[in-house]
Amino acid sequence: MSAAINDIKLSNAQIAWRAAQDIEDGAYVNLGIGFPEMVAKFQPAGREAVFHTENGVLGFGEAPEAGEEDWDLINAGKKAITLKPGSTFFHHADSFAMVRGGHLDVAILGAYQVAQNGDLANWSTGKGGVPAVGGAMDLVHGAKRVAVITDHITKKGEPKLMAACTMPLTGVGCVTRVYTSLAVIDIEDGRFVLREKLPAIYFDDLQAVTGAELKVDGTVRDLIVPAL
Amino acid sequence: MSAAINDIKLSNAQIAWRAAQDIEDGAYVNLGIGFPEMVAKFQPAGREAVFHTENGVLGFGEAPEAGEEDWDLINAGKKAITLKPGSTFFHHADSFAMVRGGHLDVAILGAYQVAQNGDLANWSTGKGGVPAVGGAMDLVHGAKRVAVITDHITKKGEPKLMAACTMPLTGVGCVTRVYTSLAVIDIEDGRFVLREKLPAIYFDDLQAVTGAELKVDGTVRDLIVPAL
Amino acid sequence: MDKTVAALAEAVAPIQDGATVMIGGFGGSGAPIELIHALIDKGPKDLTVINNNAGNGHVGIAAMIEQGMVRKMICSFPRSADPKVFTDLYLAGGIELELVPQGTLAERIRAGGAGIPAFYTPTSFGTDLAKGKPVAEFDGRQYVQERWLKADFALIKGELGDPMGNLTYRMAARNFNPLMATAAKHTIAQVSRIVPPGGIDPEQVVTPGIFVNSVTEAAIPQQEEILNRQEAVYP
Amino acid sequence: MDKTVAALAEAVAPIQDGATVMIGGFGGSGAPIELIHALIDKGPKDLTVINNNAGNGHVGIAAMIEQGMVRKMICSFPRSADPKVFTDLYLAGGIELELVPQGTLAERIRAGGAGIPAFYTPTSFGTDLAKGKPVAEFDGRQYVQERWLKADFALIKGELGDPMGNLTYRMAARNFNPLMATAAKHTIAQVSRIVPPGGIDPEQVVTPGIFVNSVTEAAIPQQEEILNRQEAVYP
Repeated sequence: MSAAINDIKLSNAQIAWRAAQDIEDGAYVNLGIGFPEMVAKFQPAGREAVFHTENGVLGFGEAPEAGEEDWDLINAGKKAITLKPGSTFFHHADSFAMVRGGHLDVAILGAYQVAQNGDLANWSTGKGGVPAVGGAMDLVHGAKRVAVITDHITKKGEPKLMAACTMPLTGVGCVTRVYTSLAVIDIEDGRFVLREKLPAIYFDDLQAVTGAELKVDGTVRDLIVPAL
Repeated sequence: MSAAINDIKLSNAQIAWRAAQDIEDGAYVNLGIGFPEMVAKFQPAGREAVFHTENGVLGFGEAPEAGEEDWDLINAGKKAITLKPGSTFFHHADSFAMVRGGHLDVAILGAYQVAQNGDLANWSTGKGGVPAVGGAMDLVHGAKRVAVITDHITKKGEPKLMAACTMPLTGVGCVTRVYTSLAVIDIEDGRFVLREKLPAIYFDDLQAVTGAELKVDGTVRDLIVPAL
Repeated sequence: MDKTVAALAEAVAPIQDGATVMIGGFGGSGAPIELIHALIDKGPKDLTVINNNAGNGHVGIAAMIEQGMVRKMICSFPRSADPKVFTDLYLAGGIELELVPQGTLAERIRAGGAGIPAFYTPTSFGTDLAKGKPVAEFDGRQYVQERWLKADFALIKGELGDPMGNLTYRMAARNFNPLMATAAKHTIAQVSRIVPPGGIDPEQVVTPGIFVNSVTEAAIPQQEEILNRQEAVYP
Repeated sequence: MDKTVAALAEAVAPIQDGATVMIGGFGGSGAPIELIHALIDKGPKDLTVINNNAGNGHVGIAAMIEQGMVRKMICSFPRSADPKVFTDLYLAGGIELELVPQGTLAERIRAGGAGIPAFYTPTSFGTDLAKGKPVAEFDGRQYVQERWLKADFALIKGELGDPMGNLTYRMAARNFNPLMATAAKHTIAQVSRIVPPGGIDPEQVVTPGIFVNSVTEAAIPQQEEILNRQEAVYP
């Protein structure tokens, strides 16, 4: 079945596209380093979010052309960025005041595992090496809405949506929505609630690759995204 | 004896002058509202302190000419001030970070009572009315050196330097030096230590108007100030 | 994104009876007089007002108190050149007062904006103002635990503002304004001039727009100090 | 008052073995490379270094580690494009690591500068990084108690500086620099240009001089990112 899932599942760009559709015009948004950064590219026409990067910039734009980088102007992933009119700079304490103080509308992060109670594990596999946490633990307790974008299963085919996380936690009960390569799932009252799934996957097959019960509460819509 | 003391005692300007002699060049200094503000006028030649006002200005200068006031540019006493080159503005949290974080070299405050253990009472007589505290409780726990300038006795002739304060405290064990109208007294190990006294007053007479024992530790110098 | 609002009345329209309202300024410096007077025109009652002071003369916060709009003041210094309105009402038992040391007031507001529910400060330890508050020892010194302070609304005064809500302040009028902007659910700014996005150098913005909900222009703002010298009365 | 110091070597001269040193910057942005390299020339050992990261390539903090100067790193993200120097030493047990969430790191430093010995944050509650720390409930939510962070020295990078120690920063190079300036006993700043007192608009000063002990000019500062693309090695 895993093979079939790999045939139908959404690409990272498509997952990012779907997450972008839920961001309102004028929302203040922090995108995690790496894959979540793609969300910025897929804002619906007519909507413009204001992007926050925890190293102290609000309202930044796209990457500059190669060779045009100013290395004093970077994002949390240490990639060069550009400014849009109305952007601002501030120090790290003010930046995390925005985060911790509940001023961001949305934070979108990657995940190793998400549990049905909203616990998130995305900073350490717990297997040694050099641990690094960055701003993830702050972001999950700050934004009004904490969403995860992730493959539905690991490369080995194991569930990433779990009854309980087995890896070290980033935050407790913090995630409210998960955009996966197969489905859109809300976390409500300690349960995964299925909101959308790919038309090509049966509910039972989706349940089989999910580590906890998928509750259905109302219509499950088709998860339809453009080719990207 | 009270009458005699009133004949010889220093004026407020003279007390302020004496306090000003202990402020080093380049010191960061906060002067309490009212009488302590006079200290700024008496900096010794060749020394220039940087004055802090808790409403968010560092490095301010003298009052402007009447009619030249800008009411966005005031001190903690709500009096109009002027700027000197190198002055800066900041918000109240940053201002009290300077205070509480130990960045000021000296704070000079008035007092209702000072106790031999360094307790200060200067915000409330405890007799009702409208209480008001301002920044006094912050200042006494912030500056590296907290000094008091005060008449040695009340208008009724009662001691202001006490075994223990009877009025509501501003801070516990915070004062390290008291400049009075009769003497300069350090607070060390819970005792008043007499450093200087007016040549015209006998030690016993000074002790008689002081509410706790005056310890002598080394030379007691003459307190000599210019006519002001 | 356009957070500008044309009329002062529209800006303060969301403020209802019973709201907690932070009001910027230290004395008259940085006091958003036009917003306060627009709020008096609207007339909500039973407000809790957070400001360093408790008004002066018969304009601004003093006028709010005089109009019977304020149930409680949270402030550090309810004395001034002419604090008669507050003083008389307070001594008559007609208004509550929570007295907070000035630096603690600033830090509690900052904590409210920064998601810090409590912190420890040396300020007020051993005094009447620490009564009933938890204390703790760190590194051999005693500290008082203080809680964050938040509000439903903040009325603040800036110098420049843009449609994103970015603000600058004029000289010492900065004081509590940038802190209060962060600690209210809904922050309303009056500014002397609205400039286009990008009209404020990103490095000179003091309050980033994320903290601001609406911006209204009051081009030549009144100064409480001058109004009081003119013995002005509002309304 | 003149806090300017002519030579980088003179600026870092007070830093001795065993010192705790905050170093500004987020990755290469805002990293005071010239001061760090001057410190490598001096060569104190057994340092505790506080920075968001743990160096990259073979310059800056990575070079300090490579030279055996660092006993312990306090940081949030000791990974980077090329963190080999730290990684190898850490995995070999040759360097200690205290891992702190980035916002908590910033707030602990701010608390150190602001005289707040401890505060509560939701960050890290229920995670391995909260182990052993006091927790408390406020308004029905759980929080972790964190302690202030202070240092003997801070090495920071500004854009403009004046003889009073007033500083501005360039774009996102601000990051941890203004915070660290407040939290060290002795703060050493390198700036791209020293201007006379009054040469910075008082409203545009980001770090008031009260937090700064010395200012040195490094007119065309090096960027760690560019040095690493050139595969530079220091010394």
